[in-house]
Amino acid sequence: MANVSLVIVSHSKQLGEGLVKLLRQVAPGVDIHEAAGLGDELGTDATAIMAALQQCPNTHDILVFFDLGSAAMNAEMALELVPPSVAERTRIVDAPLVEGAVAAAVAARSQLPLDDVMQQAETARIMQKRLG
Amino acid sequence: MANVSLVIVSHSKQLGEGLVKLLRQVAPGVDIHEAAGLGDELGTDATAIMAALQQCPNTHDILVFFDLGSAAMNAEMALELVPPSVAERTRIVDAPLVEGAVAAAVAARSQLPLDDVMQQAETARIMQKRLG
Amino acid sequence: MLTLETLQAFIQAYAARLAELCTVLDDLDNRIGDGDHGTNMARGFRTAADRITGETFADLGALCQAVAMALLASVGGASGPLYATAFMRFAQSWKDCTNVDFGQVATGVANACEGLRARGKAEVGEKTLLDVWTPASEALAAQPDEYGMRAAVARATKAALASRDIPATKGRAAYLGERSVGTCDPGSISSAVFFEELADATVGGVTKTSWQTSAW
Amino acid sequence: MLTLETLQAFIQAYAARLAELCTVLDDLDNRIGDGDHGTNMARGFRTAADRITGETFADLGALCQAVAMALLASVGGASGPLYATAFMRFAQSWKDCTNVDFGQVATGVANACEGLRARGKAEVGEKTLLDVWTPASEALAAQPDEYGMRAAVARATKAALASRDIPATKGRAAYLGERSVGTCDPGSISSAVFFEELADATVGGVTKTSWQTSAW
Ligand SMILES: Nc1ncnc2c1ncn2[C@@H]1O[C@H](COP(=O)(O)OP(=O)(O)O)[C@@H](O)[C@H]1O
Ligand SMILES: Nc1ncnc2c1ncn2[C@@H]1O[C@H](COP(=O)(O)OP(=O)(O)O)[C@@H](O)[C@H]1O
Ligand SMILES: [Mg+2]
Ligand SMILES: [Mg+2]
Ligand SMILES: [Mg+2]
Ligand SMILES: [Mg+2]
Repeated sequence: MANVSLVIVSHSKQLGEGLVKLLRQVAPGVDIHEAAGLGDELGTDATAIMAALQQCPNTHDILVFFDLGSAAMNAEMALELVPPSVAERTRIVDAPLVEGAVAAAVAARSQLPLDDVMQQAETARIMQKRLG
Repeated sequence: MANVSLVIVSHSKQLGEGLVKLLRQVAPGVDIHEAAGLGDELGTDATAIMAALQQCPNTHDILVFFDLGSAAMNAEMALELVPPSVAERTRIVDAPLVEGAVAAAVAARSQLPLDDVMQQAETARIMQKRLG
Repeated sequence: MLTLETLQAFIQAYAARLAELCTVLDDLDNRIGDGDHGTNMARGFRTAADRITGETFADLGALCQAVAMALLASVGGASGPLYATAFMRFAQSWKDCTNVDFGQVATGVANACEGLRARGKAEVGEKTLLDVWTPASEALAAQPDEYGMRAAVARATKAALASRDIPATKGRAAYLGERSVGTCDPGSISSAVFFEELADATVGGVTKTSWQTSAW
Repeated sequence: MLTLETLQAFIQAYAARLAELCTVLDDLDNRIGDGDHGTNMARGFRTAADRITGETFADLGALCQAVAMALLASVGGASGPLYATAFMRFAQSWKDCTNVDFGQVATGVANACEGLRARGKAEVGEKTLLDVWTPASEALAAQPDEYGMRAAVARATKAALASRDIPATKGRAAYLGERSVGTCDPGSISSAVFFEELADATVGGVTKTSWQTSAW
């Protein structure tokens, strides 16, 4: 049984929290964390990302989603600073934040293997959201 | 001078408000509205989308960004219900919500023509956010 | 025959029925979507029912339009623009009429069905409410009378239960694809209930399915 | 020579300088980014300066590591992981040393520069702070002494001002591409100030550019 945790990294606390609620609705039971905002300011905090990574159960693979390039830089920084036992279970996913995380959350809820969860997230890039 | 307004449609009020703050930071002066959440619940509200569209200056083209397919359905509904003079200036953009809106906001701030603003948003689909 | 009175009674009855079925619809949606279809529909039709209570409407068109607008601002999910579109099509079809015969009911349902297809960009067989509206509409068109109305309920019920075996290709359940097989489509169930209550309000004596047991 | 004391003094001076330059850095970033580079840097180095005030550090490595960790949790933007990476490379380079000569300073700066390149996946010429760190590092490597330090400031200043003419291909300004030409890169300016203050703390008597007028 594949267990995947999601970590949402955003410059905005509100955006991160709102997204996590949306994800919990489609994927109740999936372990989801957020590291968003820098206090009340817009920004990301590598130490908050480290903390989020370390909150994930140590049997889980971890997928990190992010909003903008500088958030990814901070996520990479965090990956270098957490213990290797955490880092080796973690991947930063270059997918659209909302669309990728929703697709991944649904897949994680279905207990799909890690590669499939990642692939679902990456497919969100090319998926037409608007039908027709 | 091309004037473009952005309307953000999301199931989550928090997500919508957070994103608008992020957009205002990269694109001060650009006219940005949000129609997000259904009261305190997760959902979208076609009448709120109509109101957002009608708040945009009547000289502006309007680009609507949305999170999930059902939000697009509600946006289409709203487009059918606003006066034609508003609807004909409006396009629903099938781009990643956060990434597309950021790219569009930057382009709108630079006063690029509507087609270029839309194209920037659509290019966000394939843009690598994480470098290297 | 559908009158202003029977249509109002239908809305009230459907709202009450959705309140009863809220949990099972949420539970079905929880398995293949986001778990809110019952909550969305119950809230939406409660709002619509309250909006029309005590109001007088000039014709069926005005009544249906009021229901549509109430749904738009209160359902929240995909079912909001979908059911609102159905009521807008009713409104167009029954404009200026204070009552319509079953032929006109059949036309209204056919127009609503067409509206749903356009709104959802869906075809029959994608595990959406269109799978229920389409056969119900066909039954009514084939026999635009009391018997056709009952046949519509039977076809709708059968289709709603058959949605269990279809993989979703539209709506949120499409994320699951083949994994959605085994769960009935919540929007198909709420649509079957729609036809049960519409038939009950217009022709009466409809035997209603116990969805809590059969759809689960 | 760089000692624990001069490095501490450098951090304090740089933090004070960033507070003065906060508005011009924000304004530059406002034109080609999101308008927060001055705020980010001033907040980050204020936090770092406060963190090390009154603390004693065993060696330059520990001091630089403390600065890096403070920046990570307080800068917020791309410049956070970038400057933090530079300080982590300093920490590795100057591990167990309570003071280092200009040869070791040159090595530390070269390692930091390499770290910035890896962190930002940037090359020289993309209108990022790498455009400043690279020539400064080269000047210091070519002449690892007081004169090299002054040459590094001169090269850094020139590169920071030259960033005006380059279209951005990395960072937020890359959204603007050619439209970023005409505005100096804020991270390049804060980096040039970094070398001004580093030189002033180590060799003294550095003439500082009036960035408010020349970078605008
Ligand atoms: N594109 C579509 N076309 C037709 N019906 C759809 C479409 N998308 C969803 N539906 C219907 O809507 C129902 C879900 O409604 P609901 O749960 O209220 O909305 P949401 O999926 O936004 O949470 C589905 O069960 C399905 O019958
Ligand atoms: N990929 C990168 N590589 C190197 N430097 C970068 C990169 N992205 C941004 N920068 C530098 O960071 C500066 C912006 O910092 P700041 O405004 O604090 O962060 P943000 O862009 O996240 O708001 C830019 O001026 C540029 O010099
Ligand atoms: Mg739902
Ligand atoms: Mg929903
Ligand atoms: Mg910035
Ligand atoms: Mg920023």
